[in-house]
Amino acid sequence: MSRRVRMILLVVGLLGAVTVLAVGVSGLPAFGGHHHPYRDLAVAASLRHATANVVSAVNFDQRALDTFGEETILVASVAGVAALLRPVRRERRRRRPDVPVMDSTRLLTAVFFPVTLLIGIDVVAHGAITPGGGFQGGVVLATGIHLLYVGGRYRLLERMRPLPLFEITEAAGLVIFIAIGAAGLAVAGHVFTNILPQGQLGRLISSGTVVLLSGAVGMAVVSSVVILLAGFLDQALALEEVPDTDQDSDGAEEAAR
Amino acid sequence: MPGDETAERLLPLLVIIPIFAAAVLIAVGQRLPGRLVGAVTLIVVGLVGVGDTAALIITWHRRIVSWLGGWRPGRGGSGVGIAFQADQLSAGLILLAAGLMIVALAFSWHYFQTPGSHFHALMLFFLAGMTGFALAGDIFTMFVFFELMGVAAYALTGLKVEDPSAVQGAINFGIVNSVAAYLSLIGIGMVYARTGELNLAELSRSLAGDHSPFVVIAFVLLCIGFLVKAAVVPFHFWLDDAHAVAPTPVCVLFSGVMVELGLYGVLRVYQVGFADTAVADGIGRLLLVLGIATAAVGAVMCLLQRHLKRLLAYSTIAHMGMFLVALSTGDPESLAGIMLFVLGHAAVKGALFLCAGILLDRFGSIDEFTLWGAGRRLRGWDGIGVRSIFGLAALGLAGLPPFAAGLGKSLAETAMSEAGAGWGPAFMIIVSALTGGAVLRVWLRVVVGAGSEPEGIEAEGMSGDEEQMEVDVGEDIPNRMIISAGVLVAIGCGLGLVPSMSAGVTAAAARFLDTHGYVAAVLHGRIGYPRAAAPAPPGWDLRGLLLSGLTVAAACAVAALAVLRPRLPGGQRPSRVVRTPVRLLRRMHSGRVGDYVVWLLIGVGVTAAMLAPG
Amino acid sequence: MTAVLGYYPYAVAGAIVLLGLVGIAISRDLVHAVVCLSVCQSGTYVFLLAVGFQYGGVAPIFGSTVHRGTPVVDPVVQALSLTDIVVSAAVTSMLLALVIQIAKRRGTVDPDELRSLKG
Amino acid sequence: MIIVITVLLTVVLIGAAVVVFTRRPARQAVTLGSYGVLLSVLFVAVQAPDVALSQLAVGTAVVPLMVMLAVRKISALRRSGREDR
Repeated sequence: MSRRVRMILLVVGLLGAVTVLAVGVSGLPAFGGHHHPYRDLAVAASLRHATANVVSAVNFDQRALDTFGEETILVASVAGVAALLRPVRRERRRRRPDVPVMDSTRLLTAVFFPVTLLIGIDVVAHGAITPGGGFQGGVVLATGIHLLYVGGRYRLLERMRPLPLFEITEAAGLVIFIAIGAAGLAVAGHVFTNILPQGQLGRLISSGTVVLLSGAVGMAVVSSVVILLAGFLDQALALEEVPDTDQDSDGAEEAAR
Repeated sequence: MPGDETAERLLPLLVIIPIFAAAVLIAVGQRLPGRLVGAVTLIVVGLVGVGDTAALIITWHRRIVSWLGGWRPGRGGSGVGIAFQADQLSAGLILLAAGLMIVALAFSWHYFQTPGSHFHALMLFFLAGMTGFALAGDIFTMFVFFELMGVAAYALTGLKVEDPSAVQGAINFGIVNSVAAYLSLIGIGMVYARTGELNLAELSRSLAGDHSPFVVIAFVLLCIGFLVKAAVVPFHFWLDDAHAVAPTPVCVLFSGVMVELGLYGVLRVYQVGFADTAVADGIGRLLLVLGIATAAVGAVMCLLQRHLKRLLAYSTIAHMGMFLVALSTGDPESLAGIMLFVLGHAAVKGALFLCAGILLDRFGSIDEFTLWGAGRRLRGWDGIGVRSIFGLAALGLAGLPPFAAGLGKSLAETAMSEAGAGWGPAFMIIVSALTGGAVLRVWLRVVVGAGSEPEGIEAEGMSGDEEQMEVDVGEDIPNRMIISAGVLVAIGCGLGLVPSMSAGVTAAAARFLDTHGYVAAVLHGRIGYPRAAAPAPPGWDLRGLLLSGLTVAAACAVAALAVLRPRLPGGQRPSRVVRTPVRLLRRMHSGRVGDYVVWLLIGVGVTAAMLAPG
Repeated sequence: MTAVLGYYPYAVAGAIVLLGLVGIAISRDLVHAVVCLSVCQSGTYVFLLAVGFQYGGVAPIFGSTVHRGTPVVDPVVQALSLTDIVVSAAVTSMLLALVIQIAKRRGTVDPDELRSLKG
Repeated sequence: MIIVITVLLTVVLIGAAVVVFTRRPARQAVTLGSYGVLLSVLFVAVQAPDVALSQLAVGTAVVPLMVMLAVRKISALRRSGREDR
């Protein structure tokens, strides 16, 4: 298809899509209105289970299956990326990927690294009562670990994240999620039932299994994001193409590690 | 069995068990020997298959409704939870998925040693995604499992990373499907904004009687994702790219069940949520027009291919067109026919893909011309096996009695003529003959070596020719490869011989179309079926046999004509009138993802315009 | 004025989605296309959150300042958006990995130079 | 409130356009990150702190970082490809 034809078709398609969206949107209630029936039900249900953060209650209690599916998508994509980026022939590891970095950056990293980790842990732990939860905290933690890369400490980063271990914790996060769900099946007869005593609204130990599921998700997410970023970092920094074909076997051996 | 809720409790496990197994494989699979990983995967899928069978048996008598976490709706019938609902159709589809996956895993026993446990973990995620999608009774949950199915499918498509076109097919697939999924999500948001509900059964109540244009738009957007999965023209472009390059066992699943699940999504959302709205006025027209376009594009493109897997992919598109056209009448008899057709199609198409895989494995190519006469080089029992399986499956695809595909087609034809669409049988026969003929042509050339050896036609740079990961398995074709393909053909044939088959699918179709039954079951726990009074149609009758025979004869004629005039892949000597549109059609399938997105946008507008009231 | 403003957020969300689609359609670099896809998806978050907003509502987190009677915005769409964001990260990472593989095999990521898929 | 949200929406829309029409992916990683910040601010304004936090972590840190690394890898591949020829 030539460029011109493509642009003409694109404009035609856009006109159609804009019309479709405009007609659809004109049938919606105006922005900011009061009509939110699901909200009313969800808030009531959340308060019944003493979960202060209703978003967490929806995510980990009322619609826990969606969150489970979502975590599964993340883990599946990690498996997919690992399969797609697996070292192929003609690639080998570079010896020293550390790049020189300014001292100020190093210092900043040294300060921010522990702070980020603490924030991440805090966000995971308080997911039921304040904004946040397993997913957000997990990503913050995983990003925090990668500050080391910005700080030029690629070697330290590699030691900080033993990838085989993270593969296990990633899967373990998912398995714990399933185990809690299965406990609901065993005790109350329904998968993902919130079976623990829910305590008092606003306390750290409240909301029953919401905290546990949030923790499990946090665990899976930290590990997934670390493995994902590790895969990309590896591609960008550590792996290089071996130009000559006669080094193939050598390269393959290196890559096989 | 009133009061006994075991099935309700265990239903979600069909999704959870494969995910659990996949997680375990990811954690420890690297340390296990490849054979063990394969065996564990096979056992888990088998377990899920047993569960699916149990669900299918139970749904013969009543629906299974499972509210996750025990969040049942209150008295008024509105709640905050997520529901899973199984009736015969959804249970049958998940059983089909599990069954095809068992065959695919058995076939690929020796494949994929190198990527460790990733292949198996991804297959399990794919199964979980399909199962969750088929069972979900909530539009957002459908979206989540749609995405899970998608993410696993993109990775499986691109798994042969050494083949550049594999990776490219995967990226086209991924981008087009994701775009469509986001449009679906906008549709979900619209429905939610209007009603404040996500559960399909609740939506059924609150959308009933709504005849505004809004409801049409919401339905169209909601269904874009499913239409793309179902490879309906003009949303089909990703399919042949993905099929041409995906590993053979994955193709079996894509063609046999994933594409059909897209169609299932459209039907389910329409039947439960939108059957009593403005959408109902135009849905028949929409399915008819899209179906005819899909069948035409699929059949023509199918005839033009010489890359076997791509040819089979287009034949899947053509079959999807037939499904849509037959369903446009909207009566339970044609749905029953299509259900059987889908089953039969999955079996024979799967067998054909496996034969393509065997050829690829033997000769390192699946190009129709380079492989001319290659089938004669297969010696002994193996050769006889492959030759006969390929041939039988090709005839089965064309509708040879007693294959289930043929029975389904003939049931659908009868239903269409009874519904007043007298041209229906002719249409079905033509499309079946063209696609079946294309496959038979390949069989004649490759396996029998009929016609003269194609000369002067350079081996075009074909994608998927070099499938390095489909590893060398030694001198002989492993028995399990032939047995897997043979089992599929036998099943495809056997299903058409089961005497109560057509009665069974007719009952299942009526129950699927029973919106009130669905709503009552999900919201109020009345899970029993109403007493069915519909007369069961006969299985094979004389008319069906005659029409099927005609189809098969026509397919053979198409194939023979093509082989005897070997100048072009399609076999015809085209005049300019034919050549120009064909060239245009070929150019539309450009392999460039930007173009596909443009077609998708146009498709959105066209779909909405066709559904618009008045 | 308010009638127009009442639909402005939805219009913006729709426009972001379409912008992303246009970006993919005209893209000359697959990385660019993947980034545009994530822009496209960000339109869906804006749409969902706009659907759940209520004037005068606060974040749905109860505690010392927010009591049972206080109006809150819709938590359900926020939960849906969270799911959506994770899906976005997953899909983007997968597609980027595929693009890297294409670059490895072909040495280019320009869709116009990558025509080979078609026989 | 209505004015704040309207202004923020407009800014986000412009941000999206900037990201889409930044043709060079290396620059796009930066604009995408900034766009992520804008989105997070908008989400805070519509009372969605949970989503804002996620968006900040994913949209501003993780995804742009992956894009940056992918671009870096691809340009390295292009360079080595050119040397080969």
